[in-house]
Amino acid sequence: MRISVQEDDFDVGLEIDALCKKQTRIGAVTSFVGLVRDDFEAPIIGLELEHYAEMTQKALTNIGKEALHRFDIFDLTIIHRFGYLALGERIVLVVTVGSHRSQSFQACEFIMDYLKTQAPFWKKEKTSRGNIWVEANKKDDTAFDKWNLGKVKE
Amino acid sequence: MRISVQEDDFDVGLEIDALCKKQTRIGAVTSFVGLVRDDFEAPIIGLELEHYAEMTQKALTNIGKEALHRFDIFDLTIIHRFGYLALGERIVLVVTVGSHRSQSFQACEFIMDYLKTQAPFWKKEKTSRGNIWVEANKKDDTAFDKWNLGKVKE
Amino acid sequence: MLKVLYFARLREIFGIASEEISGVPLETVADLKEWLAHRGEVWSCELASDKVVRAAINQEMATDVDKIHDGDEIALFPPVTGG
Amino acid sequence: MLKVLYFARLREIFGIASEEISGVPLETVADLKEWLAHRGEVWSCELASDKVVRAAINQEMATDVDKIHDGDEIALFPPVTGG
Repeated sequence: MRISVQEDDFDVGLEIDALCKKQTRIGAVTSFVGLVRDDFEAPIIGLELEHYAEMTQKALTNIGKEALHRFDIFDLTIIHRFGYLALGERIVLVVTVGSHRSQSFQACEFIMDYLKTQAPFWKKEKTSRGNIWVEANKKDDTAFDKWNLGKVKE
Repeated sequence: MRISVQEDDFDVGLEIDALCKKQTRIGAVTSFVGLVRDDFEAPIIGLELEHYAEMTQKALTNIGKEALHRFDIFDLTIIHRFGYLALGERIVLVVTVGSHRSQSFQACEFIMDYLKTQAPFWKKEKTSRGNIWVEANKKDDTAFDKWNLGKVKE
Repeated sequence: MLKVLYFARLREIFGIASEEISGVPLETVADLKEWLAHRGEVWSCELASDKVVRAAINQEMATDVDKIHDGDEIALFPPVTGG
Repeated sequence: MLKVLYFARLREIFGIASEEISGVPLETVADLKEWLAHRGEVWSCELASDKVVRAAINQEMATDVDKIHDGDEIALFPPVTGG
């Protein structure tokens, strides 16, 4: 399990390759990348990502462990950036590897849903109309809650 | 939409970047890579991927169009290889990009589930005990069928 | 005239990848399978048993009841296993 | 003694990132919020209104009813928005 909280960008291809090279039973690799995206309401120049430095590594590690426990996957990588990120830049990467696709897809989405409500990061958007703290999205709570309705291990 | 049926390997990082660079509204990028994996029963040396060349491009294009129709995503890439692939080599890549993660995850899994039962590729495993045509997996039919229970567009 | 293609296990067992069939009145994919099965041996074993054989008509997935027409390209193959 | 940290909007509005609080009998996260709200103005506006304020105790997510103890590091912050 590789967990990294960092200012620097990451290389998606290299991260995926590094995780896959560890063993030959891996048949399915799911990855998710989150980007700083443009909004329709206020054009975004970039965003400042604040985090609770003493807690983020610990929170992401807990989420990773929970994913390894719940799903039939071999390994995973979570990288989350902080600091100033311009429009289009990568924010987060999650990679999950396993024998079969269904479990690797589920584990990847689970990690993102957990991270969205459980990892202490806050986005402040820099827009042409000023700087705005991003409001939490109710959809994220719903997405998080669905994983607690039942365990998904096959 | 980029669809490619090819013998050569592909570069996951480059493919993801190429798809993301097209516009700034992309916030979510889901990708799936399928690899030639080892089996517990017979150690695999590699596999020969046969395909129905006149049909594969058409079949993958249809699947891609259906994904763009069903899900709230902007664009996608599907690459599928044929020919001889050694253990650990990449077989297939699917990348989906959209504003939000839920739809990009669903579109990516949908494409893989469709492709597994609708695209004319056949695997023959080269193992230490001889060459064996891979049998279709009933799980793949179930995975395919679930998408026809109801449309998923939000 | 029909162009008939075979893939994967069927191609190997039948020993041919494609053939042209003409002068036979065949209305559906099922008719074609039944007609081919009459060749006996491996043909009947593969096409007239409980083995699942999929079909495509002009590069589109088809089922046993789908109609076939003169000039069509019909492919017969085992369930696909790509991805 | 409690170490209390503030993040994001709270850090900006309160004008401090952390402080140490001692000599006050506080049993739960809710007690701490209520005690801070008594400072008035922005404190009561942020902590005693219907705004959602999350908490962590020693770097673990916590709820209002969770107990706090001498030496704990308590963080107060808006719902997270990473990912």
